[in-house]
Amino acid sequence: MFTLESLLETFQTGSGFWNPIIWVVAILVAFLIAVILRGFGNKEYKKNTGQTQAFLSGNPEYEKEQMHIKSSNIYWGFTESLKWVFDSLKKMHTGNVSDYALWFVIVMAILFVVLIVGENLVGAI
Amino acid sequence: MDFLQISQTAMMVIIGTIALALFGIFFGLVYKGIDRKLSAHMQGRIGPPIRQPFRDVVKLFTKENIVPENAIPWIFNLAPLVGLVATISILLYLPLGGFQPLFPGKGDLILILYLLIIPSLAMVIGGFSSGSPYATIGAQREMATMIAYEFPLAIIIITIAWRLSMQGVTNVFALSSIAATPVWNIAGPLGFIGFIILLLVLVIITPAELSKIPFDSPEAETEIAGGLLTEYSGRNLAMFYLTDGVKTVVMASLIVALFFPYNLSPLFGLESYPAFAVDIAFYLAKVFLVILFSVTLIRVAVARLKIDQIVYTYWVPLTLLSLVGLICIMWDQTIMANFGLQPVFEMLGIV
Amino acid sequence: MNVADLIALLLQHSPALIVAVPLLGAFITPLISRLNDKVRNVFVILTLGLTASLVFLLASDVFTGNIHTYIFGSQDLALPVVRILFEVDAMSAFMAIISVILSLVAVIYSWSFMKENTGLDKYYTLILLMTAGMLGMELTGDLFNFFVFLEITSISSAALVAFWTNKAKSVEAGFKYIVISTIGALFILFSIALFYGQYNALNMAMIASAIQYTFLDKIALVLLIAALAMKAGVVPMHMWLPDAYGKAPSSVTLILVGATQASLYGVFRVCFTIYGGAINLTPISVGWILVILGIITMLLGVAMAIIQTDFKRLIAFGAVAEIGYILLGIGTGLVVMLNPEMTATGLAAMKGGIFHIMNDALDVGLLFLVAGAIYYATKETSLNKLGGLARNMKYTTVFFIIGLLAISGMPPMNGFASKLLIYESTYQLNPILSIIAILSSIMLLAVFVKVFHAAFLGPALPKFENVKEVPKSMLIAMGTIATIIIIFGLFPELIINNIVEPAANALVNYGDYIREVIPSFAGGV
Amino acid sequence: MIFNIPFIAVAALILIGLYAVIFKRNLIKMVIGITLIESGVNLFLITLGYREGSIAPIYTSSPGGIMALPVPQALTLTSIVIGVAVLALMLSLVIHIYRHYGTLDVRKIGGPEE
Repeated sequence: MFTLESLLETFQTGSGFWNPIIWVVAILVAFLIAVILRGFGNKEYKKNTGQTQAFLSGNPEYEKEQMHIKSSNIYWGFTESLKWVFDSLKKMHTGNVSDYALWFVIVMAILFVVLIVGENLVGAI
Repeated sequence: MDFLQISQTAMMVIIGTIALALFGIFFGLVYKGIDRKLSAHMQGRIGPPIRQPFRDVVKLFTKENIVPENAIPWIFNLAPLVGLVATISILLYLPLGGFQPLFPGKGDLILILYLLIIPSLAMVIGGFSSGSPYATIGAQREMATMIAYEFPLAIIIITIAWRLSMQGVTNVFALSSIAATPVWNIAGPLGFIGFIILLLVLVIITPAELSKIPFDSPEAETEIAGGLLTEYSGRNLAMFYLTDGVKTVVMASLIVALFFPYNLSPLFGLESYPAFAVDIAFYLAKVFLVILFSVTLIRVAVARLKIDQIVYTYWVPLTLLSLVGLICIMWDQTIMANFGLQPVFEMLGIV
Repeated sequence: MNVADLIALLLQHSPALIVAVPLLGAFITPLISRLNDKVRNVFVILTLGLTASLVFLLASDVFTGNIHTYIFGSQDLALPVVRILFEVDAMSAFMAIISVILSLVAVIYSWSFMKENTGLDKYYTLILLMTAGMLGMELTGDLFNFFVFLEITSISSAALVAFWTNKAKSVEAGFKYIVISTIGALFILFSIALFYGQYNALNMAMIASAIQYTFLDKIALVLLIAALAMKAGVVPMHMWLPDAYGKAPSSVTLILVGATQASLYGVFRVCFTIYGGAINLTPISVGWILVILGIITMLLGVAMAIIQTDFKRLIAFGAVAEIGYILLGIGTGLVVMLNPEMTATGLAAMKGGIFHIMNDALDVGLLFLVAGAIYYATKETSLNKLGGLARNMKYTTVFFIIGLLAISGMPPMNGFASKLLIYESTYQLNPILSIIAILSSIMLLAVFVKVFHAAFLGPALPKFENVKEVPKSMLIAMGTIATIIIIFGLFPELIINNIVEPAANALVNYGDYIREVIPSFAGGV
Repeated sequence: MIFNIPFIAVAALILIGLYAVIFKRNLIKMVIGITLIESGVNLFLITLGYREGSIAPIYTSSPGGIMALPVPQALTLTSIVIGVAVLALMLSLVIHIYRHYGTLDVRKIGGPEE
């Protein structure tokens, strides 16, 4: 079962393929190249000076809490341009267990219509 | 598969990766120089010499490599490396210079799609990990841009694969089979329009993939001071610089491989070394043309978009456009096969 | 008696033992708890370890193509219903492996995670009961028995969700969960009654061999799909899931993932096996229903995840989206099942879907464990209040990165392999399906990158200065899952060929499942 | 027609139960609704096993006549036992909810997250 060959096999999907081992080897080699290349660079900087302060266009740094952008502000551009989608989604999640049961009944009704009424319609056509 | 074969493959991977890395970095910087020179001329400036990007890299290597105190050092330093490494690994699967990919049966289009995410992801994580508000804003914008352009990009890739599978091609996600069956050869008139639309959309996606104007709001120097690169300097910044160069080559090669996989050598009936030389030259010219249209021209011609405008542009007009392309191609397959121009041509005796 | 005989004997009785061991262990736990807490923990881990080794023993045999049956009651198969039958095919074994791995990891994790709580004897009893229930659901070949195990799982998991009774939200989530589960289970019971009234049988294979697809069968199908899909958290009936996942202790959430997937297994068992004989009688394919539900689940789950600010609730919505992938893959397999031109596509989609069940459990599970670790270290789950923890918790950060890459399907993690299979097969049914699948996957990446930023990156916050790395048992639990993720990612072909493909074949070749009980059955080849 | 009455009762019980779960605001009433659904399903099971003029299936040597089907009765018993467990759990959770929120109004205890 666990021969060397089976470990190196290419993963076939029928329309494509992917060989993780070759990729990993290539990544390791490329990583080595990148590290060597990076090694040519200057690795020094002056610790604990003004250099290491966060850049705020010359303004003094805020408190640490304020320097950390809150997660609800992340992806503003994305949520802003699709605002109507997210607003209606939020409205859908009421947190009320009756609504959960109602959705169940609705889905049952839809499935009923699709599978039984729809089927008869298709049969009629 | 015995030990000899395995070691042969391993050697091929190692040497191939080294060669491709050098190739990608060199031409990435060359094209960057050409791009800068051309855009300067378009704006009526003289512009830097073409070897300027090389000098830039050397300059960055001599600068101090500052790790800000708010950053998490190991992630901050690792991110630029990961980006460069992932970008180089894409070159393994792309047909470059008119040749087959180095590993034709080992990776496909979806893999390339995913590997293309990694450099952007590395920039995002690098930006987040630098602990600066500017960088954070830039990073989250980059991520939003990424979600935005990935929608039309997925449509393009899946459409091409679907069309090929209808043609009875096997392994439709392999770039080698796409190169063997260029889309223009199998498309009817309606499909031709569809593929033109998809090409157009892909050309517009490229600047966003490379964070170029008008989709460079993650880096927007004028408003958020370089965005996710704010805190990067020295050799870390140089790594991102190189990544950008290699990624330009990768994106252009991808467009070439998807839409223009033709070679000149069969036309002239060349073989062996002259054929290689002609093909490589032709490939470099194609890459140059793609970069000219999708990077240089667009970035000179238009101004930067706001981040919500970017998301809107990609999710509404461009997605609809590429869906139109998809529908054209689907119709081409179903309708045109029966009632299209092909029967007309046959009647006229052209085919 | 030598070892080989012993193993053969164990193998023969393993379907019963797999359920009996945790069930008995559950009732012994309170007694052992009297002795010593450590002894109890060791006992629970050993019990589940024994169960796990039995599952692996059974699975290793089942994956070679044998279907195991185990009869409780009358051995005379001519008598109609006076027995309960366990029937284990590759799909059941595959699900059992997932459940047992999750439970085992969860109890290891609980050792430190739940240490400061009281009432732990009840906690471990309920966990063992829940494991027994899940395994029973997956191994049983009898519909009513399925219902009973479903209820055992629901009751124990609802009690576990509400385990932190001092928190209002936890109790509330537990109440919602039990209400929803009970309603679902009652409709399942109703449809079982419909089957019984028509075919005078409770055994899945017997029903499947006799099914006529009458009007009542259609109603039963609607009820079963709706109820089991609700228990699996399919949109738009998913809303209990973020509540329950988000408010339960993390170790419980990990097993809840398994319980959800056991319900999902129920959906597939119903669609493929019970209605397998009737599949050519339906003009509107049930497969398309699953595919469309999958697409909606994927999109809505990921869209909701993007705007969440609570760590565990966000992961829960991610888990909802992942369920969409499973439904998409397996639904595609069901749609094209009768189309001889697309057999390869269907099988690839099925393999992708089934592999994704395992990957979903591991990836989501790992992320929940990380969320639990963060809660343990900081007593905080709101993403708006976290930050800079990568300095204090290096290992946890690495595990989170692995989970992030895996859930968003980045190479070379396991999620990539299964998603690749799904993308590269569903596009033949309709290109839009793969496009949406790719898009959701990118959005999942964005969602978890946001979490990464919010919790781990950024400046060192003064309030978290003294936060330390979590204890070893939690790291071991997370490390185990992370290792499995990486191994699955690096050797996908090996896993697919040896584990996933038999399971996919078991679903597709439903005739074999029926023939194991009714040898004269002719269909399903 | 007369034999359909149990089935009509089943439908009525289930629908009333669903109505209570969906539209009633009081948690206790919702729990009652769930037990109503359960009774409906149990009644359905029992009805399936009934034969006109039959006797209870408890004799080893039957006094004569046909027996009702024993299996549905076994199923119903199991279902009732499970139902009791669920009911107990639900009610205990309701007690906890009342302790935390001071109300049993489903709209006041729920509410979207954050």
